[in-house]
Amino acid sequence: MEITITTTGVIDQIIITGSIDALTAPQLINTINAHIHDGHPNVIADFSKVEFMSSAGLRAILASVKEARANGGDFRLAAPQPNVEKVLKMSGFHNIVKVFTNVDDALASFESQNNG
Amino acid sequence: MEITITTTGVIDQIIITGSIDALTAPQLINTINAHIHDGHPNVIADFSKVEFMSSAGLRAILASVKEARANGGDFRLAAPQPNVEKVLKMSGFHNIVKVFTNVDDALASFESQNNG
Amino acid sequence: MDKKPRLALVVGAGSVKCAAALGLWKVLNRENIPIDLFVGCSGGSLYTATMALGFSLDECIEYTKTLWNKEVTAQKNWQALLSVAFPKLFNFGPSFGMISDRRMETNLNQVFSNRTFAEVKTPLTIMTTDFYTGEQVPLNEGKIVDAIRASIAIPFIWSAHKVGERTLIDGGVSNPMPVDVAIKEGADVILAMGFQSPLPRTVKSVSRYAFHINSLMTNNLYHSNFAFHNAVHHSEIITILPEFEHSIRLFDTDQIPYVIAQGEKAAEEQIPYIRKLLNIEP
Amino acid sequence: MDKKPRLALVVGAGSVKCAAALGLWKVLNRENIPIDLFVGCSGGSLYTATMALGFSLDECIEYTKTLWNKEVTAQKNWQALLSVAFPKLFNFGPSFGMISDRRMETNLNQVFSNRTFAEVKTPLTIMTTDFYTGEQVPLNEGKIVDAIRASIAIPFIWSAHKVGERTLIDGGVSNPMPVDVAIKEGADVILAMGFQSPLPRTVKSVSRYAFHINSLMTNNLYHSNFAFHNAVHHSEIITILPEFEHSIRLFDTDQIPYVIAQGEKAAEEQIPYIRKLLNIEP
Repeated sequence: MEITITTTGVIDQIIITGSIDALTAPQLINTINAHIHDGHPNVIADFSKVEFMSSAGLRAILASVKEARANGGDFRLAAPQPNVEKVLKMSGFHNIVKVFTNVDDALASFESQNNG
Repeated sequence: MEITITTTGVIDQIIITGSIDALTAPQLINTINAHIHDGHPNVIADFSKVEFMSSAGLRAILASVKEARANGGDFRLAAPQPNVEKVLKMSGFHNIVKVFTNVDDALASFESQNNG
Repeated sequence: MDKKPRLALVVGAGSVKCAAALGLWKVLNRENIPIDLFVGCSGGSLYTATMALGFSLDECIEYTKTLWNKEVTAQKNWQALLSVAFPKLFNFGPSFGMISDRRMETNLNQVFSNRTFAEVKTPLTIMTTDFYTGEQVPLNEGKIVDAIRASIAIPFIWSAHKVGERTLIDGGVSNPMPVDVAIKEGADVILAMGFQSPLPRTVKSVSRYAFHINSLMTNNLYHSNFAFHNAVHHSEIITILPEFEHSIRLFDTDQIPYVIAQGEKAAEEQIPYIRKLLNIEP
Repeated sequence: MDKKPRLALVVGAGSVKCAAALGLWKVLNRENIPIDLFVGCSGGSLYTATMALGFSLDECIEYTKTLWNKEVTAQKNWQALLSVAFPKLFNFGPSFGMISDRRMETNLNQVFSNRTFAEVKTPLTIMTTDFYTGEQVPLNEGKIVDAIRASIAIPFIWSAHKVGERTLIDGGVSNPMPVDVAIKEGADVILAMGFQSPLPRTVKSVSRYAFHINSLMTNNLYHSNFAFHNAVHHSEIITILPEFEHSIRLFDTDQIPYVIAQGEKAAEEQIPYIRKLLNIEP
């Protein structure tokens, strides 16, 4: 798994590449939480390059979602592949996290909120 | 909320007094997790003096349960009062955590496991 | 937390018992605690809708008498009942429901007329269920009456309701106390009022057996969803669970004043902790 | 983690589809991956019981033919059917079930005779539900046949079963894929095989309507419980979800060889990741 963080203004984009599972989850939590604590609680995770997501991977994402919200921001997902989308649905993630079909829609959701 | 930790051999007892809620949860997580990381993954939490337990309190306990198990041990509850017992049942805690009516039974559960 | 905590009120399924939300509303008004977001399901959709539209407490109580009274449940749906015996002749389908919805729809229109979700004073989401897939379908746009009519379409009792392309039923079939909507929408402190289905002591006919199994599953889904919501929220969920000395059933509309009083009582108990969380001086 | 990870296998409700567990079992045997703990629910209880007792793969497949075949479902329960029409005369009660359980019980006794949970080679828990309260009742002591008989007591189909003081039914009513038992018992890596109820495209009679609503709720409970288990576990849950090209219904016992093959296929896909987690060299 690789993590690339792009900071552009208020909303940051995190591109995750590879598998999010029990073996990579600790690295994901540490990297993202450090970034959120660094004063960046509004995050979009670009999932287009995530190939596999396990139960431990879901929990790692959930930990980041909670951290972002506890710091007054939100953590939103964009562009999951069909197999990952299926896992997100089965585990109830769609009901508690905002998931968008692409990064632009995720960006727009933050912007309309700030203007509203 | 007050936390007293008694280390007696392999199993440690944690006595919690007062309310476990959003205001006291961070202290609880920090204290218990530090203790688990210190090489004490087998813990019994004596709940007889817990007066109130909120949703944030439950999540603090859950964090300790996960930490204990991830470190090869277990976190078990003993002697919850009826109002706390009701909260534990409603939130599915009884199905994932071992809860005993008194501390002796909780101790015995660890001992039979070590002998077995 | 840097920002002021966002407060949500979720009122779950529970038919007549949902009127307890008005008791809670009374206490919140008195304490001057404003709600940032409403979520309602089934019976709870009626009360959250009137609150979100900014009606006063007295208006809300008054409208309850219009919306939910003996007349609503008085007229049987004869076509549906006949369709049980002669499914082909009387067109058995998702429109099945033993009670006629005509009076219910008249009453809903009287209170909400053509108001849409765009007209609410405070954001509102109403939970419904897709009749074919069972998935939860939260509604927050279009006509409010449509969302409520779908959300209260209790299986066997009222027919499914079509909204756009989807055939919708009771939100309680998928999500009896939709705390997750408040979580997803960014609420911090969530007040959740929910109810269990009453269980009989004996089960003496096949229709009671069917209702019993249904109640067991609704209660289990309620608990299971709550367990999930509780585990994944980042802040506090405060459950307000009114207690009733006797069981309040689907059509006990004459019990509403008692139900409201019990809601008020249950809310009072939580006020000190809510104040603390919101940093409100007593 | 210091200790070797403890591996659990959970096989959820799904009647005939649960035979897919034997396909998974075949793959685990071939890969020499031992299970530390079995949990079964409803149809899944049959297969986890034979595995936990240490029967060989061939014996398990052979016993399946004895346990679950056309004969099991051939005989209607006339007293129950009459009790629908004449509840008082024919004693309507928790013993209601449309299919006679005589053959089923004979077959269960043939395979398990008087074996108790104390005789298993690997710990086993079987999930059931209290008929009156709807609470989950996990069983891990007493006679194995009693636990299985209760766990497969699908509402409407088979009568409830009394074990000690409790009247028990299908574990699927409270906990269709009981991953939580494995969590509570200290499993680290959990293999979970579960199934959804098939949903019809049309609902053309009141009995189909009742079954449809029941299936929606079972599926929603399955998802909701899974979401909770997933959020609270400390290690990994690996779901093994066999796919079937056509829908496999309650009494499609002739489909069992195909079902086993699909279970094998679904298990193969997860083997590389399971090896990695357990530190097993390929």
